[in-house]
Amino acid sequence: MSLKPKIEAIIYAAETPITLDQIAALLKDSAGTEEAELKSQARAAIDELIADYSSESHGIELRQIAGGYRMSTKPEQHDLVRSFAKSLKPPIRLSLQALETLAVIAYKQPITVPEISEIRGVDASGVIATLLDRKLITTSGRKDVIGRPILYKTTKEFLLRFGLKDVNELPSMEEFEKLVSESFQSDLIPAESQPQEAANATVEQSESGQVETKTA
Amino acid sequence: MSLKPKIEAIIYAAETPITLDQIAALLKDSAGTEEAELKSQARAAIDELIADYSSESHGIELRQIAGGYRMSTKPEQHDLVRSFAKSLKPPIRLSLQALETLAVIAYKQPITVPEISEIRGVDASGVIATLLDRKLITTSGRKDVIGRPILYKTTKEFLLRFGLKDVNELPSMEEFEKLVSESFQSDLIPAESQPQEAANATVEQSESGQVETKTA
Amino acid sequence: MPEHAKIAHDFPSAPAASASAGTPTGAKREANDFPFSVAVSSVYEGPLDLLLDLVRKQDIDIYNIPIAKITAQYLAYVEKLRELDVNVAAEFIYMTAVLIHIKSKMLLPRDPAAASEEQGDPRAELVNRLIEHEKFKSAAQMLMQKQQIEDAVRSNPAIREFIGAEGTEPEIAADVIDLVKTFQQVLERARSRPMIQVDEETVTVSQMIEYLRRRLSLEDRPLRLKEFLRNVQSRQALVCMFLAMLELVRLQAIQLRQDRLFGEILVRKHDGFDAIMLEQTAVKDDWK
Repeated sequence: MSLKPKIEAIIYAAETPITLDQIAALLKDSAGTEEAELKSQARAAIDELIADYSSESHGIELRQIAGGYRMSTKPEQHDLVRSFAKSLKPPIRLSLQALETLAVIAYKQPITVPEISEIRGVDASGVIATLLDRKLITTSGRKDVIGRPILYKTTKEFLLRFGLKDVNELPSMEEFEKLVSESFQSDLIPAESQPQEAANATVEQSESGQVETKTA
Repeated sequence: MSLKPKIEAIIYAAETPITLDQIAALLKDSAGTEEAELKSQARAAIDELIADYSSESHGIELRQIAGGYRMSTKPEQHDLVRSFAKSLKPPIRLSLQALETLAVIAYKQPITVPEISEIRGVDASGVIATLLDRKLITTSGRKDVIGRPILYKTTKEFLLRFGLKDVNELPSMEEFEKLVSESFQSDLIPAESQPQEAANATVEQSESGQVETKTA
Repeated sequence: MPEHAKIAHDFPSAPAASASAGTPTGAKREANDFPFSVAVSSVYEGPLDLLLDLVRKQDIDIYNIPIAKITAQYLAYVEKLRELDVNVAAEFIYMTAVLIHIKSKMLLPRDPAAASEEQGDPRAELVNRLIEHEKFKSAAQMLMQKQQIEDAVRSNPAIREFIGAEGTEPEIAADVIDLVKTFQQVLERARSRPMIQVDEETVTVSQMIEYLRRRLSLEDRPLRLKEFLRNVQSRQALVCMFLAMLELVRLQAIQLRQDRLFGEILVRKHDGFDAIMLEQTAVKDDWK
């Protein structure tokens, strides 16, 4: 009945400041009230909300900004929120490049950079630094071949971040293939997950198709 | 002075549910209080906030979900919010099969695919791939039996998507047991002649049994 | 179809009648009075689903299932399924065996010497499985509701304004599954990579050896010879591939195996594969 909770939800959920007209338009469907009347009711509710949140017991507020209304943290709390933002430990975020290289190392360790590049079909040396930096991989001696290239393996940190006890806990290719090959049932109502697939496809396209035997 | 506005600001700002520990750690710098004391104060403030927002005059709420606290619109405002916020989380639509497998994992975790298939009476590997894809489940080591099959458990994403504080918040299996046995009983009741029918069933069974032994 | 539907509709009145008849012919007729449409086979996700449905639709007490009757109905259903689709899921067939086993156990006279508690009801295990299955079906419904509620809720974090714009390059948060998937994609890509330049006329034996080296270094398992030949189109490339294989066999870098006449030929790395291949890169001019 009351407009207050509705308007509060709208303003909270809106990504950009939302105007009184927009709010009234949204409410029109639910209420049967006349538009002018609805608008004045909405304005009254908003004023009430603003007053409510301005109380000292609130850390957030409702403000009129850029012609619309929006919710935000109060300026007094900005230092706190800023320090919170800083304290956030982001999840492992790796570029697809880095993730690919990490996967190859995890499954083929110990392995040299030329070997990784060969499997991936693109030069891997750039990403290695990132992975070393994040302590996800480390060196593991040198391979006993010409040039004695450095071998790489995954670290304890890697196990920790991926929730593994040891590397053997990684699903084997066979296990995984079985899972995937059987996933063609209609477990999902169709037409989703497209974006990801599309992304994969483009990467693949740009990286495959290299001329392989040219230098041999 | 009061913790309420500070905590409200932090929870409002946080992208993922924020835990009591995180909140206490953030507040430590500003207040000079001892940690245990601070935590209990923070919890009290959170409880107050939850109670405040649960009032009908609010369209948003503060909830415990996936091990932390989060602010969101109230489910009652669903239609209203959906009508303008197009960027709501893309709904995951799982088939009943997938939901059932997910339920088995949620209640029996960590669990292997053969164990799931056993409970469901059908091969579950296909559905597992879907659930893994959706990040609703993940691997959890291997079981120490022949073949060392992979164990699976539910993820934080699962808790988030299903609005759960933690896995223990799921209704107990006994509740379902009650539900199920009631449902089987209520199937029998409407016939009014319930005792008689039950009697018939036993008679029939012993009869058919006898007939068959004779001819065998 | 309409016929089946009609039978299903009429069915509720049937049990009482046939039960009172109680003759062998009555029992038989009942087994044939198959209550459900076969065309809806996809409705039953597995044998447990089918059994539960049989129990429910006929108002049978789940704790006292007339096993002979249910088995007959179940068999009839699976039989029809097989008529439609020869590849009926193994699970359905397996359950048939379970039911018949229970039925035969029920027919055995009870051992009067044994204590009554020791002779458990042969149906007990099946009933427990059915109930367990039903419990998880309810749990699935519960999850669906929870999910729908959660979908209806929106959270609008304000933290973005406080986080610096650093690290704006598109990144992926990853878990173990991403790792496997990614590795599989890498392998997939490596395998499907065009192995020879478009200009196949100029392919040499040494290029083929290099390709084999690359291809085999990806694998720990033996590979089918067919796989190698799949992408080789021109005659010259085929000849080079053949010579390359022979050379690698001679060097004992690879092994070829054929288990039976005209069978699949498998190619696998020999123990010294890595070492031999490395030596050869130094002297590969020999192959030209």
